[in-house]
Amino acid sequence: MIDEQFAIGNSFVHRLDPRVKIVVMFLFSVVVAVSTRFVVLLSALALGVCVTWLASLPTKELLRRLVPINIFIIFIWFFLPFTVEGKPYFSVGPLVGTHEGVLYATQITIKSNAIVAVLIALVSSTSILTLGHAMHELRAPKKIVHLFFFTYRYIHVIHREYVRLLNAMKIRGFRPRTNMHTYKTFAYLVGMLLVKSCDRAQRVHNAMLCRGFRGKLYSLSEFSLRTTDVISLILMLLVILGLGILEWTKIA
Amino acid sequence: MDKNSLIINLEDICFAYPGRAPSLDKLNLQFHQGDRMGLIGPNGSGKTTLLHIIMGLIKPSSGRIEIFGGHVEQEKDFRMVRQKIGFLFQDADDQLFSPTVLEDVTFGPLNLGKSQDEAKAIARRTLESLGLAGFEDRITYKLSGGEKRLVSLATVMAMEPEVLLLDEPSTGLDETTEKRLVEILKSVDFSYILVSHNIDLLIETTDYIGYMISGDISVDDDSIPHTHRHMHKHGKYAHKHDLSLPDKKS
Amino acid sequence: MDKNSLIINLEDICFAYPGRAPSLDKLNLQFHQGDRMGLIGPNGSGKTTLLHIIMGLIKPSSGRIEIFGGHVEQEKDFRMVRQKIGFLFQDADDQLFSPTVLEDVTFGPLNLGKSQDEAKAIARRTLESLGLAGFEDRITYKLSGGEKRLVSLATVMAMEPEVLLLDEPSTGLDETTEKRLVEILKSVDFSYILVSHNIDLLIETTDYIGYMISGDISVDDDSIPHTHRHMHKHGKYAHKHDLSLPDKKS
Amino acid sequence: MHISEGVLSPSVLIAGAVLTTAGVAIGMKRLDHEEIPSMGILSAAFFVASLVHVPIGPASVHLVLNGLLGLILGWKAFPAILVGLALQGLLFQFGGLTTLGVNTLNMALPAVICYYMFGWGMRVGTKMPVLTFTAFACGSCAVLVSGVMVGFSLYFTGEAFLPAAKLVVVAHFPIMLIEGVLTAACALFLRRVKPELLEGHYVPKSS
Ligand SMILES: Nc1ncnc2c1ncn2[C@@H]1O[C@H](COP(=O)(O)OP(=O)(O)OP(=O)(O)O)[C@@H](O)[C@H]1O
Ligand SMILES: Nc1ncnc2c1ncn2[C@@H]1O[C@H](COP(=O)(O)OP(=O)(O)OP(=O)(O)O)[C@@H](O)[C@H]1O
Ligand SMILES: [Mg+2]
Ligand SMILES: [Mg+2]
Repeated sequence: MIDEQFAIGNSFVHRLDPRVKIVVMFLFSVVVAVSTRFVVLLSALALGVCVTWLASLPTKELLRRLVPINIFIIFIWFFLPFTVEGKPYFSVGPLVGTHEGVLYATQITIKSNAIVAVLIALVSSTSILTLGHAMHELRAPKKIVHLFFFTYRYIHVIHREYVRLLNAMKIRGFRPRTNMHTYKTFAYLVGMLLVKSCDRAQRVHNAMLCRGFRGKLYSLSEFSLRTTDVISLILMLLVILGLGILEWTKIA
Repeated sequence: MDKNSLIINLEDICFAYPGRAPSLDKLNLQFHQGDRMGLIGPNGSGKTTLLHIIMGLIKPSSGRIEIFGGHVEQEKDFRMVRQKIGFLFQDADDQLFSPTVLEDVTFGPLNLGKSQDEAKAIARRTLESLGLAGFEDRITYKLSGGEKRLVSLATVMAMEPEVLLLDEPSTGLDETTEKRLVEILKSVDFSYILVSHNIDLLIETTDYIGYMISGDISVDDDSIPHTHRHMHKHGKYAHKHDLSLPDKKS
Repeated sequence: MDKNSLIINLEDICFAYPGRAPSLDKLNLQFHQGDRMGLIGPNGSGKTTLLHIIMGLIKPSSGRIEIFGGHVEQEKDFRMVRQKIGFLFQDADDQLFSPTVLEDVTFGPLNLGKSQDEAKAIARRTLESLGLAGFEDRITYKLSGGEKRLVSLATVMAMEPEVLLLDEPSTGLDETTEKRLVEILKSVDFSYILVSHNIDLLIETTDYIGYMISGDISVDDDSIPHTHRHMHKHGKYAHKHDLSLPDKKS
Repeated sequence: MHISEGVLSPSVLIAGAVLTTAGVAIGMKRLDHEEIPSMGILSAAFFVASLVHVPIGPASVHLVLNGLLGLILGWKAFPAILVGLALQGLLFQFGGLTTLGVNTLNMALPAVICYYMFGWGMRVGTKMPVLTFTAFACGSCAVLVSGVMVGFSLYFTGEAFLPAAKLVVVAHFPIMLIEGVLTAACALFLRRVKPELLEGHYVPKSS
């Protein structure tokens, strides 16, 4: 479950400098999130599709990953068309959907998918560890970066412990149902995970002390910008700038 | 059920963890009522995987599993399997999740639909039979490694299974606890499959040994009696092959 | 420092975990340069506790610790100790906390004030000496159990210690990896204390064995060479005491 | 509940980001460099716990546990949740960068509020019934406040979201109950097994 399928690959996007990817993804997300014009949003979506294509990600998996956000979007579709005031457009029973409402919901749908497509293409194509190192290079607070590393490192260990406990329950005939026995059992499971993690924290701390730990953490990371990275960065920045200009000057 | 009826019958089982080389590769296994089988093999040869397949914790990609004469495939088929086959995990000492020993041992019987009182009675009986009487209210988390292992065994035995699968039950145990485990295994009249890296343990507790290598088992029945003679220092310490060889005084 | 100088000298060490019976009880230990000491004893006899005391991870309630001739007591005294004594933990996942192997192996040297480049050079050299060249960029959590153990050893050796403390380094390893570990231990010229439940391993890798029981050690030096003769089934399988006895062909 | 990218208005996004930054800064200030490994491991435990699905009738919900997290971590809940959500975003695409602030705030602020409101019930010497009650209240209130905050995030984006916002809050009611029960049972477990965890001594520090 906690694997990074998309990080494996050797496309143009995979080889981009992770710092470039983060910067581009950040600016793109911000510009699109605040945009409202359809020209801008549609171009953004087109751009999103392009980047995912460039990253040559498996389509089925890609669509699967778009499901979570779109559940929320569908939820919104049940409301917005009816609650935004404006010209009546269609009706379902006593409810009247407005033209403006439908446009608003469409706008949100496009925005969401465009942003997440770019997120998947640029960020999920990078291993999480590389991203952590890139964040460090981009001067993210050190404490946060290290917290991120440790959390990520031990998610796997603790997840394995969790699966082990779950299997131990299963082989003893446990079936989750809606009852107190089930909730109590899950509470014990969570409690046990926390207790074990605490002990592990103690042991890891000891191991670090034995290796001379005095509160200072290090990261080894060296990225070097290649020409293609610089060119892509400039190109992408221009495109994002273009989107911004399109949004605020209302030309075209 | 007659003595030698087939309990576990695996045919051409294949399994691979995602993105890995196959862990089990067209594996066949016949296990009969009354058998005490040992299983040995290098790290990563698929021993644990095999036991997980039998318990239905992972599903094979191909092949056929028959247990107690019936074909098992779905999760609900395996529910029955798990009542009749008890499984002691490789890391048995971290499979306890309840605050107290009694709660942990009653967990299985309760899931099988026993009442609280029945479950407690079973738990007490099981604990006693393993020499753990008086452990009921101990906090599982605070037990020592060896005690945890024995309590884990109790949690499994409380389900009153007909067969036991034991995945390296003796790792990390000292000789005393290991000996106690061996005594328990010898005294119960379960059929079992015992995985271990310790050949002496296997020789002592099992009737025949399967050798697992890269996802398949070869059972070698021509156990050739042979003689070693050796000499070593530290003769004063009790040491494992002294205990494990019934005919050492020959 | 001459060959037989006293490295670790523990006098009357007592220690108890809060609310427990004493784990160490007036323990005395003398460990000299060049010694290869084995330590065996039942679960809970205090072996791990003893190693933690030496590393200063827990503080004794009474008694005197001298390491490399100096009295150590404060946290800052132990900083020096930890540079010279390497400690291999029981669980490799505790020891490998960095994302990649290289980062983990350089962690120690960096803490000792080495520059990034020096640290990397040391790490590469250490990995290579353990046959782990090419592992630099592997993700630690994706290593197999045996690889994790060997990389853990590399992280400790990269600190270039003079003494190693090894807490059950072979649990859960198969014979191949165990043998590799034994080869490594035999080839390095460290002094070390090795804790294990496996007497064969201890006999092969250490010069003398301490027996720990309820918080105290008794060292028995009169290793009496003696002969066993025994016979057993399954002679076809490679088995441990074949490998572990240098004079088995006698 | 996570709010997807592209839904909220810029002002809500900015407010969320600013407040989260402040919360994380406070949390990080209380966190020594030395404690970071331990905190990371504990955050990982909460991350894994939040993957647990518990059945409720025919459906199943995953745990939030921000009440329990608040009880144990206090202000440090902010960085823990921030990192947890970032990882969820990266691994499962549950959220993105622009909503990270709001989503963190919606989960972490209730955790901190509940810590101040109910944390006293976990201290040494409180009676079992008191402990059970405060833990239950903590678990359920944290989820309720989260639900209300998600509702307000939507409402502040536009009046048109009001009915959706109300439904979001209502949808949190059954989860509240489950979280309350689980938090209480978990607190009782920890009290018996490792009480120091509830009393703030969960991270090793060298003397
Ligand atoms: N959860 C997992 N995810 C991916 N690969 C796994 C997992 N568990 C085991 N494997 C791999 O499957 C193979 C078989 O593993 P298995 O645990 O069955 O071996 P084993 O014979 O039990 O070894 P050991 O003696 O170390 O217990 C190994 O290559 C191992 O790396
Ligand atoms: N963190 C702890 N808190 C309380 N008691 C502990 C703790 N660690 C160990 N003990 C207890 O201290 C005693 C000595 O434990 P220790 O771990 O040193 O034994 P050991 O010889 O290493 O055993 P093993 O062979 O199982 O590793 C045991 O009784 C154990 O229960
Ligand atoms: Mg195994
Ligand atoms: Mg130990």
